[in-house]
Amino acid sequence: MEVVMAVTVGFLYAAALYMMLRRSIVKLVIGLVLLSNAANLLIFTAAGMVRGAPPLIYPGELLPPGVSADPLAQALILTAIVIGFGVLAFAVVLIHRAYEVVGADDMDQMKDTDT
Amino acid sequence: MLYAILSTFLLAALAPWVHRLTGRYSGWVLALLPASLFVYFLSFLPEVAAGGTVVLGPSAGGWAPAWLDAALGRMLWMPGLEIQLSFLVDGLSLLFALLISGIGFFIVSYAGRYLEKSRDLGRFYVVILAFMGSMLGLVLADNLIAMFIFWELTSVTSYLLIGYNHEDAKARKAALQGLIVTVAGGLALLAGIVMLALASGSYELSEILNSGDAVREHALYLPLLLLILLGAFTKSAQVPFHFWLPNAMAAPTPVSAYLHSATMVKAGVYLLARLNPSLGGTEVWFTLLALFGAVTMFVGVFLSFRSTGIKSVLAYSTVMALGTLTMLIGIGTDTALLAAMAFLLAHSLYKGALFLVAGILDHKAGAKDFLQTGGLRAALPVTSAFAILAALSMAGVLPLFGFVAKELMLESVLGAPGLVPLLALLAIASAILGVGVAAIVGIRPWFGPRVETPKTPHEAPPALIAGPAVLASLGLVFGLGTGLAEDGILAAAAQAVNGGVPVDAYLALWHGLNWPLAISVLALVGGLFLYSRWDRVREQLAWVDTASRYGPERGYDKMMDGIVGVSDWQTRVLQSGYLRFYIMFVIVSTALMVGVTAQIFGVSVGPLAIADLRLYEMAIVAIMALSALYAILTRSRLGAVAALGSFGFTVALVFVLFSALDVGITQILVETLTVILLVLVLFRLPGFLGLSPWWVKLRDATIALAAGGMVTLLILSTHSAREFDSIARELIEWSVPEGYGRNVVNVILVDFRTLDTLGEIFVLALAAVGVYAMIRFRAEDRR
Amino acid sequence: MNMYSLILRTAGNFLLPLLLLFSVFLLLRGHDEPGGGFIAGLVAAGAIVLYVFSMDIASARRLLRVDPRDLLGAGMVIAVLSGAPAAFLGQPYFTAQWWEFALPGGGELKLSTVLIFDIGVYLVVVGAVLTIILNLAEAED
Amino acid sequence: MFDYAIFLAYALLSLALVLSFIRLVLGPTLPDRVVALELLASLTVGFIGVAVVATGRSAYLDVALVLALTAFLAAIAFARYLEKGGHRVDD
Amino acid sequence: MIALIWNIALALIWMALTGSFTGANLLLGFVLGYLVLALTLGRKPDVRKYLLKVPRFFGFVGYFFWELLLSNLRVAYDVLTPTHHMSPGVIAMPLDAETDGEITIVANLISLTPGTLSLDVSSDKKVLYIHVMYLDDRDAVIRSIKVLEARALQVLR
Amino acid sequence: MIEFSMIELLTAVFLVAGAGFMLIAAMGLLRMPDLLTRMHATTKAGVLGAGLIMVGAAIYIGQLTVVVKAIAVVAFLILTAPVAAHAIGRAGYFVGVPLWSQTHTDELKGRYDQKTHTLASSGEKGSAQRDQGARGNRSES
Amino acid sequence: MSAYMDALVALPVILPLLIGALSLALWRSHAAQKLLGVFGTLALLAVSVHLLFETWEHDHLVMHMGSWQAPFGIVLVSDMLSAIMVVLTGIIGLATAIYSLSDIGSRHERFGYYPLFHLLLAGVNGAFLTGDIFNLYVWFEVMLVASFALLILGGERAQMEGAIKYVTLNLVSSMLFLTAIGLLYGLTGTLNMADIAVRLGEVEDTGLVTVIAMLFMVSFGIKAAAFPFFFWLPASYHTPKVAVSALFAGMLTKVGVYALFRVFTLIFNQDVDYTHEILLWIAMLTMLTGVLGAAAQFEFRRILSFHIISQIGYMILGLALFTPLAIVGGVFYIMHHIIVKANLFLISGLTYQLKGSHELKELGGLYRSHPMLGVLFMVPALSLAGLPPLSGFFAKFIIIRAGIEVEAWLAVTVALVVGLLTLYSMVKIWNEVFWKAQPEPAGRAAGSGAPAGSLFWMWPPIVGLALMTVMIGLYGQPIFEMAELSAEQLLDTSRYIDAVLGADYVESLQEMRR
Ligand code: NA
Ligand code: NA
Repeated sequence: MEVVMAVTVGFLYAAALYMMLRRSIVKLVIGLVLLSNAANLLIFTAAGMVRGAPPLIYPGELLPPGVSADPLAQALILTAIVIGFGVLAFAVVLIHRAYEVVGADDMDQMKDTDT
Repeated sequence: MLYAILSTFLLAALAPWVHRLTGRYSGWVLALLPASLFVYFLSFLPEVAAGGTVVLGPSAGGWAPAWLDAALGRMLWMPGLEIQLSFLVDGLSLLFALLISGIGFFIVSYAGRYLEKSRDLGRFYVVILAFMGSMLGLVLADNLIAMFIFWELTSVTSYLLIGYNHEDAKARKAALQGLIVTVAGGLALLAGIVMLALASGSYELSEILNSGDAVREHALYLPLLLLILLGAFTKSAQVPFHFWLPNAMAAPTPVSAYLHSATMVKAGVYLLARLNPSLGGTEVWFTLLALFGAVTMFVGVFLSFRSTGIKSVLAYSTVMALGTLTMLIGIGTDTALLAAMAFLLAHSLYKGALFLVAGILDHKAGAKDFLQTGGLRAALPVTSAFAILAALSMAGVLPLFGFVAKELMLESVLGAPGLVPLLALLAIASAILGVGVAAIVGIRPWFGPRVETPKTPHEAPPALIAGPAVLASLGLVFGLGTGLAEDGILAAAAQAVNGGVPVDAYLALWHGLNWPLAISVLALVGGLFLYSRWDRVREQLAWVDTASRYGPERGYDKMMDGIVGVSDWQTRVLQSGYLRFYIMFVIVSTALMVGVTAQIFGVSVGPLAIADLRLYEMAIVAIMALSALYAILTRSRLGAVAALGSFGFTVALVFVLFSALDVGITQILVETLTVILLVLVLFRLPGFLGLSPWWVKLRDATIALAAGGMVTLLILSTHSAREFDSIARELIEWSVPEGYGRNVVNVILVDFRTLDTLGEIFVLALAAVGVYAMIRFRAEDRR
Repeated sequence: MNMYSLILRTAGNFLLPLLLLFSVFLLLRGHDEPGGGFIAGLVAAGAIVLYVFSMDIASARRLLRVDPRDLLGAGMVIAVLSGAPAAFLGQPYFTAQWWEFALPGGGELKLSTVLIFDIGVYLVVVGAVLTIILNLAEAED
Repeated sequence: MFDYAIFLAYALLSLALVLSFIRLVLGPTLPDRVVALELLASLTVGFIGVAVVATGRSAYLDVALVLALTAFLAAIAFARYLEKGGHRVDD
Repeated sequence: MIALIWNIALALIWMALTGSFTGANLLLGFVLGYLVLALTLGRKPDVRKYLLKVPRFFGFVGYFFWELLLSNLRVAYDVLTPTHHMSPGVIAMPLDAETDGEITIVANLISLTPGTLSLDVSSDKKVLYIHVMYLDDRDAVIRSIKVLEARALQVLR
Repeated sequence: MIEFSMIELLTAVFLVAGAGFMLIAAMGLLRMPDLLTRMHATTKAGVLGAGLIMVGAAIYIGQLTVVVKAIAVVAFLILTAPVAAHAIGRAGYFVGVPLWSQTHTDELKGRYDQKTHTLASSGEKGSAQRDQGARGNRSES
Repeated sequence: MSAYMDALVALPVILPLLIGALSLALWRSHAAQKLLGVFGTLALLAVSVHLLFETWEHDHLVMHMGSWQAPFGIVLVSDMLSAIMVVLTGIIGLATAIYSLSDIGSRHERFGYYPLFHLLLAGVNGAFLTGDIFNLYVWFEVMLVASFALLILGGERAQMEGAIKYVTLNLVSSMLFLTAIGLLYGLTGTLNMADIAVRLGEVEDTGLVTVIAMLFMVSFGIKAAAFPFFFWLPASYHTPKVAVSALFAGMLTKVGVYALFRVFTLIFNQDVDYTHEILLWIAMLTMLTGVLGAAAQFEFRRILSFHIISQIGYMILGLALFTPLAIVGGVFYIMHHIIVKANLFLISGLTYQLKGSHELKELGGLYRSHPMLGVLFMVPALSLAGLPPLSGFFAKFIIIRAGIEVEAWLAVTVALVVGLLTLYSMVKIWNEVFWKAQPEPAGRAAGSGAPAGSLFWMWPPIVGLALMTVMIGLYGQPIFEMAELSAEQLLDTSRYIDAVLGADYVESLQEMRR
């Protein structure tokens, strides 16, 4: 499964980066969403994927039955998802505001600040 | 010694208050410090004159309490880097110290009067005293880095002095030019001295001077020599770096007098003399110094002769003197070294005097140009007398000290170890022109028909005359009593330059009838002849103006423009303002770095396990990928959002099917909230625009796919290279007994890795505050 | 500003307490089963968001009684301070403290700094999401 | 044999997933896409239900629980967007 | 409503008495509580109403799921066959339900049952607009919907 | 075939039936001619399909907590799905998503006032035509 | 380790977190926020200084968060480098907190300036102290989101445009970082940096490790604003409130530099010849492009912003040369630069308040009217240019000396030339802002409308930081010794590893190999 996921994740990175190279700020946002998901899936894939073995322990037991999936990777992804959401919320509103201020969905009209 | 140096800086810091307290006498009051320093330095004279060398460690104070010595010694500066305030007092450094403090006395007292009406006088004192302290530090330091520190301090303080009239754009430009040129050289010097220390194994001059052979044989000798020369040449205005010096005349006259007579510009000469035992004596040393020195000498005096501005004439003649000194040090024979020291002294005296006279002409007659002057002898009797005396020394007329020095110089040139014809030719030409320049200075303002000066001329007060008087007179005193100077300090100085070996040469007013004397006579006659046709010669030399437009100064200007031009261009190219180019830069760089590295190190993918594929999982993953694809291809904004929703659900499904339940739940919730957020925001955002032509899209897609491919490669190779068990094993084992929780992921989040979670909720909170601020600011602005 | 839909309004009123109750359930059992402060917080925030959509923002704010930013601040303070008891007991910060109380009827109640921390997380998540959504929704009007 | 039943269920759901996605792409209007998205959420619940059987672990139901209770919020948001006049041709 | 609370309270008391806090025991407690209520307070009107409601509720649930199944089979037929047999339309149905809660529940139930989908309620809460898939006979459709409404209201009131 | 236990058989039936209904829902979504008819397919078949699968899961695991959870899932779906359907259907209708050409009756037409957001109960009161309102929206872009 | 030490290591993170949280909880009271601002940062500085001295004495202080043994929980580790950075955070935090009293209006206070401010400090300190790579990511995000929000306080167009670039590029960096962490975790199965170092030490095929190192290099390079990833910095740093600019200029990019120092000494030391050669080129190009970027600018803060980049190059150069002395130089440079650059921004803010403009064209006459400010500007400006005897000289000197010792001629040349061009820019500012007469018409007539008295709190931080610059110049030996000890610790990774993991664990790791 990791092979398929590796290819898919690579594709997601490509899709995200492609979107971020567009002029439209709305597309930039979509690129950010994809990128953050892609990174989470990368961690998931890199840590190894296990079917049907959630790291949950039955009451009264000390260990989960059999081999369990990597809970640490899951915790990391969970953290990354929430952080990603926070950052995305900020970015989305920022773009919203920038659009209001600049009045165009075109990143090319936001280049005067630099020089 | 430490306290001597520090006291100047301390007084500099206090100068504005002293100025406020003492009012119009502030010049005299503050001049007490250089005077007492002069006396203090004199106290070293007996030992030094006897050929002795005094090395003072960083904590060697003397009269101060021992704890203070120790504390200051520790503080200044950085033992870990072998930077310390140690001092070396020998003939050379003492000669300079005496000149700096001695002339400094006159400068400070003179300035108190000269700038009496300036409201910046208080600040001027600060800088001039700091400059004096720096100069003293520079010539007395034993530690190379300490010397360099003072070296750069002189650059900075002189920058402030040159830019004294800072509301004048010309002054600012000249100050900047001087600073850039000298600091540029200084940086070369820094590299040079670090290499010198590396070659000699020490940062202490007293040791470096004894390891000359090691240095000369070191592989780094040539580069370090070139770097140090670059430092010295820029500071001492050798061709082709001479252009900054005349521009520096924008400074008030006392500053010019100080900078050009004994201090700033001579620092380079000092450095050459100082390092002569260590670096000198080689073919390349001789060739470079003698050539650059001789050419500078000639160019200086030539330009001097064709100038008419009073300070300009004097400034270019300083360039000549600096060239002469460099040449002499390069020649390096005993005679030459003694000549160098004698010429140094003579020049300091007459040039200091003449600059101060120039100040008087400006101050009391309003004249800034020789063409504005003439026949002023009657109006300024005392001034003119000493001016003429100084000019005579400059011309090298018997029995003034200038004559002694010039004779010895000519003798050295004739006895040089090579290049004699060329050097002699330049020396003779310079001597002739030099007399001409001296004539301009010594005759033009004072004799001949009276020319109306901008202001009605008045004789100067004692504070202004004291300097020229004493300095010019000393030229006569030392000329008549050559032994006074020689035994007092010059022999010791030459000995120091000669690496501690006494020089086999002596000073005399009368060396007998010899070639140098003949040349002197020729020079006098020729010089006076040239002076008599000064106006016509200047006319014929008008082409020089055109030529100098293509000179080194133009090079400097071009370079500065070039830097700004390159900067402009670079900013346009790199900092273009287009976010997508920035992103592209980052992606391409990353892909290249990763790709090339993977290629170089032969990173490969291990055997791929594709046996466990399941159809429904493939379908889910495919829909995931297709959702992403649709999100990027659709022209419908909310279609893209809906696609993100479907993407999110399939991602959640992957998480859930592969055992990440908490993650799956979070993904679903976050995805839902993201969709809500986007829907709320898109309400006001415009539709997608098809802004890019097909080839741009193709290019971007290629870049993106290359980067994505790199990611795939990395995941696969990481997957096949894994060698260790995850620490998760322990976390699972500890979850129930230690963490009291059966959901291992949650136990990790709230217990094993609390800090992550803590940070994460703070991220969320910060984002919320940020959003709040953005929206509220907007709302308030609308109101 | 609501959608003027009676059905949605009524359903929203009904679903709100259900979702909130569900979120508390997720919070309290998160240490043993899927759930926890985040998930619970997100569900609670979702409940209020639903209320915003079915009623209006002003009603949602009235319902909350406190400004979401107060929830944010309180949650942050609680989360940070939940690590403090350990420090006072001479242990490294955030070392979990567990207190067990026997309940009448044989049950027992486990209280811990870990739970307190999770409550802090819950509050921050609710506060943050609501601050964002409410303000955004208001700005849109 | 039981595995085949599970496989069949998965397969049917996968096919449903694909079909819903096609509608999401085809639209043609935003509400059509939202309806497709809603069905995707329900399908996710279905997948999870099958997974419970396939793995024998009931904890998966918790995911379905959350999904069932919150996924409709997105649809409500879209509906609100439409009602408030955000709807345009390029949606 | 009081009766329902009583029933739940009885279930909880049962759990406390038995000392077993499991879902199964709660359900058992609830059933026992219902029986106890029926035996003791069965004649009081409000309790009686409650007691009747419980079987009606389960009856309604059965009816409802049956209708749901039927509606799906009909849709399935239409979906799976190549031609559409529909004759859709939007109708206005006068409401018997009065309170917001009743209206909402009725409307949602209508959405979940055969070929009908509630679109909206008029502002005066008198009429429910319904999209009907097989609108061959408007009155028949309304009649069948009314049956559903009535059964639901029976449980609710 | 023989290794099917009773539980497994029941489970398999429910799972496959549920999945089948969900597939039908998806097919309906794809094949039906307009928004409202598509919603008929998804709302009912979606809930039923998911519900059947949940029943299958509950039967298979057989524990009470699982049964309760499965019932809760179905109940939540029943609670939320029609609300969402109502919201989307209503919104879609009012913004002018076209109805299938063979829709022969529309008693809602013309009864919604875009300005006051009131929906009349009989034919006379409506002021704005549905199609006008829709066109008014579209012309914004 | 004693409970006291544990608390000491954690406090630089926990304290600002708590104060930030309290500031948010007390968001209605501006006075309380201001008080918390000044006294909170004062306390932070005190704690940090104490931590520095304890670290100096005990080499490494390790705190196991939640009592979970490393590498299973998260550790906070204070070595010299971390402790130094934390102290610098305290200094800059206090300086900007005081400055903010005059610079930050009630509008900004209302919209969360103080909570954001403290949480930024917390994020920065968390990044400096954490011994866990994922936790580093988390602190990076805390810091970043705080900086995002601070950047847009004000809501002007330039801020929005700048912020979009800042946010986007930093998010790209974060995603790269996350990607790299994911891969590293996949490879090693651990997150503790010491543990990663140990495990990577066992890996025979280092190629993949070096490839992953590239991702870290880019990610941190973006944060550090190194070439060719610096674009976000000049696009944004001149847009927020000056106190914010100063805080950013002082601390933010240095976190990236710190991270580079940390991972490219502790973790990625497999193919030093290769990785550090790349760093060398990055360093040189960063220096050059940064300083050239500044030459064409005529806006006070833009010039300063570009110079941040060029100065970052020096720090990276210290790392790239990878000799003990070079690392000393790098660390020294960081210390010097944070103080100096923050101060220059503070001064730019004061000139803005006095003259109402950041444009050199519209400024002038300050030497006449405020000679003291001239002196205060000269100190950091010349220090930045590396002129003796100020702090910058010693910083540059060490690096140049280190470069000469390993005969990295090109790097030394670049370092020297860039020093000169830096001087050019600083003198340009001096000429235009101070020496030149006030041009007519004056910028915005009488400053930004703030009454003169309200500027009072801008002075103490400027004076304080200038004094520090001078002090480092005159008495740099302690600073040098600190830098020397940091370099020693950074290069002898076994000290760090043993302190974090204990020698026993390192041995037992052999068994964990698959
Ligand atoms: Na976490
Ligand atoms: Na910075």
